[in-house]
Amino acid sequence: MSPTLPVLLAVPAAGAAVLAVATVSDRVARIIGVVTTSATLVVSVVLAARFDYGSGAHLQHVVDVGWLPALDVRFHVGVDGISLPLVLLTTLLTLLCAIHTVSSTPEPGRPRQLLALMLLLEVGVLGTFVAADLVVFFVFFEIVLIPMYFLINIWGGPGRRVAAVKFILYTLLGSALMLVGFLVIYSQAGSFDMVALGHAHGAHISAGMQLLAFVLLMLGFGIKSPMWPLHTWLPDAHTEAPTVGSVLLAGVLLKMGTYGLIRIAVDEVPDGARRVAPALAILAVVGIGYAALACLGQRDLKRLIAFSSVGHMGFVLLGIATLTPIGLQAALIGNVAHGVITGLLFFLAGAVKDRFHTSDLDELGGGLLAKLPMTGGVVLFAAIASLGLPGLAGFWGEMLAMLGAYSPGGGSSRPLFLTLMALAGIGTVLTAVYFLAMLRRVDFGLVADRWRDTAMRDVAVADVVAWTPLVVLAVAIGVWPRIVLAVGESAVSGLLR
Amino acid sequence: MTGADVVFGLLGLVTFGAAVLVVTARNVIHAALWLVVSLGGLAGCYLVLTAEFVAWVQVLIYIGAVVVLMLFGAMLTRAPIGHLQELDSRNRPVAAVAALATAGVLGTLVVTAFKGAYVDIHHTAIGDGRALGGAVFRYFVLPFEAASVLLLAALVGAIVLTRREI
Amino acid sequence: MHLSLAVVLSALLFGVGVYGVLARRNAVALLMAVELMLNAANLDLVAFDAYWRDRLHGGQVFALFLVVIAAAEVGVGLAIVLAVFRLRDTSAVDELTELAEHEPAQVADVSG
Amino acid sequence: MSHWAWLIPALPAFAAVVGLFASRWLPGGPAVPAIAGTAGALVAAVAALAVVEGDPAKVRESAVPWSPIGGITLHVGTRLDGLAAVIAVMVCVVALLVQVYSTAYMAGDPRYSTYAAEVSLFTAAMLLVVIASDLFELLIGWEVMGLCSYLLIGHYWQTEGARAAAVKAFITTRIGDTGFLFGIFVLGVGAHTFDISGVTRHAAAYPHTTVTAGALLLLAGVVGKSAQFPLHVWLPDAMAGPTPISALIHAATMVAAGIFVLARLYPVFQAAPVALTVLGIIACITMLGAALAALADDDLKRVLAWSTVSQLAYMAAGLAVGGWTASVYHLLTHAAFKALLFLAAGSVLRTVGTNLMSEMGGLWRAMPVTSVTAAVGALALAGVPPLAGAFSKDGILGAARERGGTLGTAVFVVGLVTLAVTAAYVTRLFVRTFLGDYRGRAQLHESPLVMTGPLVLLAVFVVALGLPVLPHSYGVSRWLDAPPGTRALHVGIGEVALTTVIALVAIGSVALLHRRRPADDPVAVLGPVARPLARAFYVDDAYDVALVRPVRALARGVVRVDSGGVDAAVVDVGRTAGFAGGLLRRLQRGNIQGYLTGLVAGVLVVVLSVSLAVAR
Amino acid sequence: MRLIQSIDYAAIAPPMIVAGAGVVVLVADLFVGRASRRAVAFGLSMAGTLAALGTAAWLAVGPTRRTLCLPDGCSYVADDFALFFQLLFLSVLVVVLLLSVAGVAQDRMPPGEYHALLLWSVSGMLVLAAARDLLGLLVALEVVSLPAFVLVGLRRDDARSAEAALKFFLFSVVATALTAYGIALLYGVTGHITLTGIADALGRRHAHPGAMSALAAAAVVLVVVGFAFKVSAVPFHFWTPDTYEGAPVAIAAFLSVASKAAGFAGLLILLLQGFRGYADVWGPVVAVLAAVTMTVGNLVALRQWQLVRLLAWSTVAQAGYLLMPLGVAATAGGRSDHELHLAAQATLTYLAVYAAMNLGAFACVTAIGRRFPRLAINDVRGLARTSPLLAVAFALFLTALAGLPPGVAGLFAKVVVLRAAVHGHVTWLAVVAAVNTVIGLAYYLRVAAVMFNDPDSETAGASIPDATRHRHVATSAGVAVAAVVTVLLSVYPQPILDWASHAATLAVAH
Repeated sequence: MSPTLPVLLAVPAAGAAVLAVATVSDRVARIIGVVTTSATLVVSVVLAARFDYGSGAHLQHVVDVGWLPALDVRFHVGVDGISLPLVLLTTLLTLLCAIHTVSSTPEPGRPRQLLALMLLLEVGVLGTFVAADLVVFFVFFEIVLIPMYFLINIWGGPGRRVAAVKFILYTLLGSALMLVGFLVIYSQAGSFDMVALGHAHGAHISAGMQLLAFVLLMLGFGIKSPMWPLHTWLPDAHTEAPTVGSVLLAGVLLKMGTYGLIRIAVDEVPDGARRVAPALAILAVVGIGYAALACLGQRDLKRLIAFSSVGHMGFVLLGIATLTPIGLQAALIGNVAHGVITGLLFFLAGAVKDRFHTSDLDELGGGLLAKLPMTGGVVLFAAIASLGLPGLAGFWGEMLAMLGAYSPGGGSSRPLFLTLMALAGIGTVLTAVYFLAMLRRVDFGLVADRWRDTAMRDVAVADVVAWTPLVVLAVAIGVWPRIVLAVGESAVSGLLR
Repeated sequence: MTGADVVFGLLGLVTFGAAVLVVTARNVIHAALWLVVSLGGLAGCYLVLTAEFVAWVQVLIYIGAVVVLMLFGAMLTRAPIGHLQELDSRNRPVAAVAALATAGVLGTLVVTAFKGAYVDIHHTAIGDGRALGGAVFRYFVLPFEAASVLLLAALVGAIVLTRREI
Repeated sequence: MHLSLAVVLSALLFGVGVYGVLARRNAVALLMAVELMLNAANLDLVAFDAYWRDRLHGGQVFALFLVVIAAAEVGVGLAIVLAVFRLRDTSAVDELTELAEHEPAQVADVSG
Repeated sequence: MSHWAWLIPALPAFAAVVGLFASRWLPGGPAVPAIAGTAGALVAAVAALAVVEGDPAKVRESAVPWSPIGGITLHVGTRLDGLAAVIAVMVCVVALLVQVYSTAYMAGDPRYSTYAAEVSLFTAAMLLVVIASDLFELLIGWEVMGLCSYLLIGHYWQTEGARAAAVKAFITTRIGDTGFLFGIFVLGVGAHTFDISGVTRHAAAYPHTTVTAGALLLLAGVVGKSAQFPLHVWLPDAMAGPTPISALIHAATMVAAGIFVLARLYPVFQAAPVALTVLGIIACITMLGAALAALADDDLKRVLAWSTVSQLAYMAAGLAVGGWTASVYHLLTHAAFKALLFLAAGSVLRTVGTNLMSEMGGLWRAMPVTSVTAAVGALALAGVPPLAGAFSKDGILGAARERGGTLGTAVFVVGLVTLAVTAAYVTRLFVRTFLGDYRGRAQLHESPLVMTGPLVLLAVFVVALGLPVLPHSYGVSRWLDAPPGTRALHVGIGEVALTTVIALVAIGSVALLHRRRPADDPVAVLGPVARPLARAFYVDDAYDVALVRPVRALARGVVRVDSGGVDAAVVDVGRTAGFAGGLLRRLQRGNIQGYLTGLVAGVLVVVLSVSLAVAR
Repeated sequence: MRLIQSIDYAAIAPPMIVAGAGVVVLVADLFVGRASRRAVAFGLSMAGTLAALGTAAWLAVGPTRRTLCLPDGCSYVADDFALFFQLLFLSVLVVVLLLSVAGVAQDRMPPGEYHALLLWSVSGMLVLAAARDLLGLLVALEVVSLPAFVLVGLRRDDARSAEAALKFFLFSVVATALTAYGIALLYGVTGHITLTGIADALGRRHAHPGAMSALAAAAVVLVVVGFAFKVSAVPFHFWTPDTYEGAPVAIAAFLSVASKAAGFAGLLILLLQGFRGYADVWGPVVAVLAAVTMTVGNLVALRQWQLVRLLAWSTVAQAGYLLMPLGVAATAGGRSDHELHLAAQATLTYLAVYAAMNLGAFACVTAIGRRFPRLAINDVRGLARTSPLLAVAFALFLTALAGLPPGVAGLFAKVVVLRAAVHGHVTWLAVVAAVNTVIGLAYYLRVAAVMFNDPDSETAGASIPDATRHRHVATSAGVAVAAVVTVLLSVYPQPILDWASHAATLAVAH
């Protein structure tokens, strides 16, 4: 019984409660926000430091107490090699978002409420990643919705209301179906405990029920991920969300979908997974190509990045669909890499929008490197990282997903997966195409006449503080991927036992 | 076919005919009067079925109280005394269909279920006041007590709604 | 006697009552139709009581209570009808459509 | 003993980081770390050369576990042998000269510090490819080079041409790289390791289809990087970058990487004869086609670019016919004379301010050093002995002739024809640029010493590199050991004679044409044939029609489908719900009789259905 | 044989106390001065309610008491099931009394009569939950309804109130007539008027000819109508929005929570005890009605612009979720004791949570209504600025109704009913419900979002009534009580789950 995880959840929760209740000044609110998120990061680092990497397949720092015996629900939490990187990613990104809020709070201000919602969001995400009971997982999964809704609805762009509603309704549809999937598992296996269910590995669940459960879970997690064609909430949400909202949405919220797919769907209804995997893989690859083409036709920077998320998560989904250790590793590192890189991209898009008051590619005109050399340089770096250049974080997820597809598991058809691998390869080319096209339009070229005489600040201190860790991580993970992959290695093979 | 059948049949005809007139009369007062006839016919039916006490209660409460109340109600609301089209709503065709369907479905169900069932009215336990009083107090005290609250509430409720000042 | 006679009469009365309830627009006339429906139930109860030779006289007792219920309902019902009449000057039920699915503008006008 | 080999790529990489982030605080500016890093790498590379000398076939490996990737563990480390050491030295030399040359060439450029850092990174990436012990490690260098070429080609991003060329270079090579990645998959999964040694050791043990597929897929990457048909289109456009970069790309990095990888993974290709045949065919097409394109282009740098494409095809052809040593040797000699030619061209361009030969001519008077060194490079390219290019090319042709068969004969014949064309376009280039009368309006002057110095040095190299093949010389084999089943470097006297005659005849004919009409372009004699040559056989136009436009149209279509189809479907579902709510509201008109009708109807329906169901 | 049934007065104490309190309130009303009438009526009612609550709690810890017994069963059983409901009704009454304070004063309703009628209606509910024979159920149902008609019409100078009362009344009497006719037919089929007798007879279904079974099935449906009307299940829901809109808000709250719960008490008793033998008949009907009810309620609620009507349609939708667990009887596997027990437990749990959150929502509407009598959704724009606590509480209740955190109680409730449905193999129904939660969220969230958004520029100039002037202690207390209970249920719903599980033993008692 280790108190680390309860503390991990309690710190941001307490911060959120304090910010929600106490009417403090904006300055104090920002300090509380940064302090709380820093403390949470520290707790998560302690968690990582005291993690036994030798047995990453087992839940550690477990807390398992009875909660609702009438529902067979226990407050059971723990971390293993799959969840630990995501926990760290979450605490880091939230801290960076809090720091970003210090330098610029989106309209209409009210940083106290903004930070309270962010902290609540963090509680939900962290809880989702550490939950070891389906109902606890579900509760945390749902906690995220309302804060994100209000983040978009209050602090978003002109179309925020519609986008926020679309976001929450669509994702709620997913989680509601997911809940039904959980209950199907429960009704068959008689337990909500993820450890026990993972241990049983689908025993006691008939093939038909596994199929039903997996399809329901796939829809639920697929909407969150987002999986083509269930992605349409995402571009709107990202386009309208404030910078911190976009960062958290892309950086951690989407991961909840793919994490759940690995942790719950693949582990607990493996037979269903085997039967649906080809379909999942096809959807994933269609998503990759579709997103790339959609990006190529975008006019808006944030929308473009949002669509690129669809493509990247397509690789993660493809990795999962291969049902191989390599594929699941691809999903894990793909999750982390996407969180880091797309988080960075959204910070940058936010910075651009902050300076130019538009994210329309035509209106921006180009010449960012000339106008704001530092920002432009980081944009260049982030775009290159995002297109999967070997040596940077994004590469490993894409590469391993395709490597997984090269020899798929679960008895899937190899010719099909080889075809999908090839298509995914074409997808990587198209990904490069649209990112380079974006750079060509935004970063390079001459500064548009309308901006030539506008004075602009290149980077603020808070920007440097927020961006640097992400840049460093993108390089570090790219060069030394074992900091993510070694953590999950034993855990993923456990999942596919 | 026994005498009871004949008597019941005739009473039934009267009851049914009067009931039809209750819902078709152009005049509320007439409708109320036809209601008296119909309910009276029913009281006769009860007598044939040896339910004496129910029959008398029917006469006393329904014909003596309820219908009188309705007549008052009709007059207080200055309902059209003369023949007026407005007594029926435009819903009449629908109502006719619904009524026919209801009667048809229910009738078919009961007829097929009780085909050939026979009531031996000479060997029934006669439902006189003593028998029913005994039954109520021996077996149905709870509804009785609840009914007292019901009537009290009805009384208070009717008063509070119609009283002008508070 | 044949039970069918009683139950058929009951079904017919119930049908007539349904017709009245759906076709009459005067609230008092509508109440009368309801009474017909309740009486149809009573007739069944009494007939079945005789049919089953119920020693408890469940059917007849039930019928008595239904009469009481009907009386109470009529009392309150007429009071409500009078209240409606006092405030609206009508007892036609199909004219009472202020409470319905209206669009905001319409009701905004009504409430000023 | 070779644990320090990682320093070879690490020093320039470190220099790149320092140059990018810290150069403004360094005394001496960005050039210092750039030159120092490259020089350091050169020292290390020379040391490596010393280590491998005498026993070039021995592989000196040093690797550490890198990362587990779901069942397989990757290792990262260095792999040093003769090939790696020789190429590393070549890369370092060219890179160092380019860095030095650039200090003058790029003087005054506002983004010189980024430029220098990018060149350092470029060098580091190439060196990583050279000494990588793992295929993914190699891939990192391979792709980072792509990135650097993208950045450097696009250095003048104010101009539309540079932006377009940069993107084109990256995308074209990336297409090939995707195949390369899949090739790595095939070989790595087949061998259960991604170590280069493991894969090459396992080469003979692969099932035939596996190794063929793997080799062909690798070939895709090579074709992209080394600008072979059909992925050659990026290289001529890449001339939009600064000229030293062209020298770097064409001589030492990027395009050389493709040939290097072929040589490095040669056992795999030996196990897949089909792949070698394909390589040979591609090489023949590229060799001649590029040379013909070079013949008609008016742009000085583009001519040189086409010549690179053509010369790389020679190397590829050499590898296809088993002339491993000759090809690697040609890679070295080509690096020397092509770097020389490009730097000379840079010197010219900086002076005349244009790329077009029609606006040059007669420069030899004003720029004697440039002219003479350029002449050395040109003769080497044309294949005139005893200059470097002649012997290495003859080695390849000799290997082809020796191999015989259809492929060998084809390579030999096409090689000879190309040789003639090459000599012709080189002569045309030289006479149009340096001889005759000046056709432009710029103020002519010789370039400064930092620029001419490297030219002279390279000219010396060009001469010196021809020496090892001469009888009783020091010998290539001390550093390059031909793998089993390949032909050692051997230059037959017959080939030398034949090629020399052909080259001289071609040179003479063009010179004659020039002498007859000094003001005209010699290519004019070809008449209408010149036009398709100048347009490089319309390959770019074909790609535009077959790929670029369809993808753009598809992208527009997807955007339309996404908002009008996929998203609209979702929105419509929402609207439908609202609409259904509106319809259902209509049942709630306020009329109690309507409500009661609903009640009775509902009850009737339920009663009817249950009684029917039960009665049944 | 004794002439009168023996009575265990302790067992029937709660309804007696409440009914008696009603009489006392009415009598006291005659003797106190005009100024203190409201306070006296409220105080006496609250005292009676709390006394009854105490008694019920005392009964709950003691053994099960049965009284008014017949040879084949007792008319009144104060078992866990009955006491679950009785405590629920009485707790609801406490909040409704608090909410009534403002309305009675504002609408100048006669306090004595108002409170007396309210207490009597609740006394009917208390009896209903414990009654175990048909006649008792029917009369108790009337005792519930009849005072409610009057209460709805008690805003005596508002025509809308009278119209609401008339609609409610007419709909109710027709439903009662259908139920009565159904009881008569059931009596004809079985020859019994007691629930146990009917249950036994229906259980021997194989002995009946097909025609008789068909009639019995029809009768079962007809009997259920009277209770389905109470719970506002489609198509017996038409009265609901109009009545709620016209009624005093506190009474609308009362109808939507207590009255609906009473309907469910009756439904559970009838379906699980009386008509268990026909579970294959009513099971599919309930399942389909549940699906239709939640869908219709949610869809129409999407198009509402007024808070009370919105909540009215939302209660229709919620009735669907409440009915859903009983739909498990549609499948053979779902008709086992275990599944039906789970289903009953789910419905009871949901009812308890629903009571807290829906009452809370109505309490907030009451508070809002003091400032914005029209209660249009757009009126509450920017409420979070002027009354942050009220806005937060309302948002809590709305999210709970939607089944989302921070209203975790609602989420648990949804989990419980869905669990029962999935466990009972009506997964399709669970999927329908899952989709419905999305529709539901759309309109709950619209209200919540409006509160937290800044006023639009065009309305910003309009004067927002002063928040403090309209604050009302009793209403605030009502909001607070509901909020505390909702939060408690969010954090630790285990007691309710346990208790519902005990109460649901009714489902397995034959």
